[in-house]
Amino acid sequence: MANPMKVRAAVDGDTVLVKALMSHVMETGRRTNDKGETIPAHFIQQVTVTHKGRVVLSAQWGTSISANPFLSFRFRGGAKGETVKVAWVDSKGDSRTDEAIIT
Amino acid sequence: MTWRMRGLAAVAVLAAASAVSIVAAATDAEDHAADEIRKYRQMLEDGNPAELMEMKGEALWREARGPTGASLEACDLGLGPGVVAGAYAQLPRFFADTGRVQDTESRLISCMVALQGFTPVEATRDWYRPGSDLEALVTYVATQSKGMPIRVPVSHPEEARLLAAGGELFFRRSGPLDFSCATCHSQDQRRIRLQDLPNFLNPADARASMVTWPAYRVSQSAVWTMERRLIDCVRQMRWPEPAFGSEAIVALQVWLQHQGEGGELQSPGIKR
Amino acid sequence: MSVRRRLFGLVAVAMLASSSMAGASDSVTDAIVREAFATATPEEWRDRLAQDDAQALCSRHRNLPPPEVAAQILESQRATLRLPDDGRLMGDWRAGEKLASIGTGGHIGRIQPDPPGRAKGGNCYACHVMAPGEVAAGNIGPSLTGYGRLRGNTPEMQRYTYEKIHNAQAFFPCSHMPRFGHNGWLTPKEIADLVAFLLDPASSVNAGR
Amino acid sequence: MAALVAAGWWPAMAGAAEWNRLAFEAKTFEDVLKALGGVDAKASGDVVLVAPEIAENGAVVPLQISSRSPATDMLAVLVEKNPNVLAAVFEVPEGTVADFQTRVKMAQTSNVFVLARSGGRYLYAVKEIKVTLGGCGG
Repeated sequence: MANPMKVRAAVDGDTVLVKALMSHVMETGRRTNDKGETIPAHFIQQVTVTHKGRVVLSAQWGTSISANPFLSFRFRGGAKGETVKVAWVDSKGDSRTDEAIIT
Repeated sequence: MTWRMRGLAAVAVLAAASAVSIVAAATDAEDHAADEIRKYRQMLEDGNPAELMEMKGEALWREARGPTGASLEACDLGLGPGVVAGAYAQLPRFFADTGRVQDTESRLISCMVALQGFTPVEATRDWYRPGSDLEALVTYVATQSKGMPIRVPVSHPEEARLLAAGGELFFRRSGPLDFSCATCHSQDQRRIRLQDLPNFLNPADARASMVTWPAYRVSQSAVWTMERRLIDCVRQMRWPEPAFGSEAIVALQVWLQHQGEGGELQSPGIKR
Repeated sequence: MSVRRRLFGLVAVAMLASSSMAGASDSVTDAIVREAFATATPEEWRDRLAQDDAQALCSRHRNLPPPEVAAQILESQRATLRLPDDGRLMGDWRAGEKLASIGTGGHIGRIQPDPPGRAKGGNCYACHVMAPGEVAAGNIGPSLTGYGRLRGNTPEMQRYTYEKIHNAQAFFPCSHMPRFGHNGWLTPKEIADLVAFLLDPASSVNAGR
Repeated sequence: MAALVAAGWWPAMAGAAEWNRLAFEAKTFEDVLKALGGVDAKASGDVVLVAPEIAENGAVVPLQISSRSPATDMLAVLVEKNPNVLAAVFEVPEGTVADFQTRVKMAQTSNVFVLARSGGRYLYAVKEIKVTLGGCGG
């Protein structure tokens, strides 16, 4: 099972600043292991951030996003104590959802 | 440095003299590169993936594991059973129960063996693989010393012995490239390619460096503990691989931490 | 044991890279080193861990040998200097430029060894600023930008440059620079290519500005 | 998709199926643009890429991408010399600021493009980022 993300969300002026760190290898499919075999591609393809049932960010990623991805952005309309959910789905169909309370 | 001038071929003296004129021209380009690298490092500071390892390590610390089904919460890291806060800042240190000076890695392994019933082989398996349990545990333990000054004890005879040995090892040259730690780390303001090299003979530099470990290395997609860092330095010197947890690696850490004494830990760091 | 007596002992085994640990050094770290590398093979001990006289003396004096030791190292290292059999001191600067960038090769061990036969380079850029276009250049050693433009490429300069790369300690005792030729890390042809990289007027090191 | 996420549940493959394979497998800026529905793109000062000119390592190159063009509803990052040029596409819903921080891998020194879609127009900013070698050969 995928390891948990670290999600933070904090009020910043009239916006909520969201920061997410995701635990993922983001394998390109072009590297080889120490036996010289190709390591299959394995990377996050889809990231969705929701707030009170509304999608505040929807992203698609390719193999060029760095391992253990970091994402930071801001949206309007959030308030302290509310929940922000971050979810990803990767190229093998694995997924993970974590959340943070807005501070 | 008078000895340097003696016995030199005349050409060498000429070569050294003409080198001076080149320095100024190289400086502008070097300054610009240094500014951009600083910007690169600043942009990395927010969102250190080592925090993921800290989370994993904390969970591992509390989880009942191994043949005895115990957690590590009774582990004595030097400040008493279960005391994690501040422990990393005072490691390596001598432990009476094992009769050895131990670093964070080797002490955690002792606890995994004594408390959880793992064999030493099980406890160290794949320790160097990115995301290993040991990497996570060390990251967790180290971050619990954040803001605390490095202060390794050197009063026990064994600690004093390793401190002296570490200082000697730092200068020990061998192998096909004649390297020692001192080759790269005994002068101020040096770089290898664009990577700044701490001068461990200079306490200010030693502090600035030692407080940033363990660190997420973006080139490796993994947190490197000090053992990992040092064992890889030895590999880069083209020496054979030293044994994990060996006295040599612990001795170097005693010496390095001692050089960096007083530095306030910022663990985990993030680096190239 | 006095430094002088040690020196005589060392001169007796001078240049025997296979000299044993005990023979090369009596420092307090010997037992610690033996423990750390208990699984190293005899060949690895000979080629990578045992110290020759220069290594042992530079370690002992922390790279600041007193004058008499420095003179001794200078003498023993000058005696190692060898010019290439074919007499060619300046090779192909482009091949040299490539060697100056390669930092791989020769890594052993379980964690991240180099694949067998992986090219070994001089990795000059790790320590020296060279061609002005390469920004990622280190500064452990002096800048070598314009090296040939400033010095010319007379036979004497070619010879000095070749010998300096072959064995830097024949000029600077306890220099940080690897003894590339003496230690067999680079071949005579490779050293000649690096000499060309430094001295050839067409080389990127000597590009005008 | 959004509704499923909101409900806290989704079939794992649903996201993967929607992934824009054509765009992510494209080898040139033009092909990516086409796969994202654009015909031509214009350089614009409204699109901003903040990044170091020199990356100490190509495995992680931090970027801040943003657009000041008011109707921006998409931002994408392209690394010209990577085997697959497109790195990321961010759909920007109403209420979300068109300003993201992300990190990309770069195989070598390359131009990096930020492509924005605003009112159906495609705008871009470009910057060369140098990727440097490490010193120890590791």
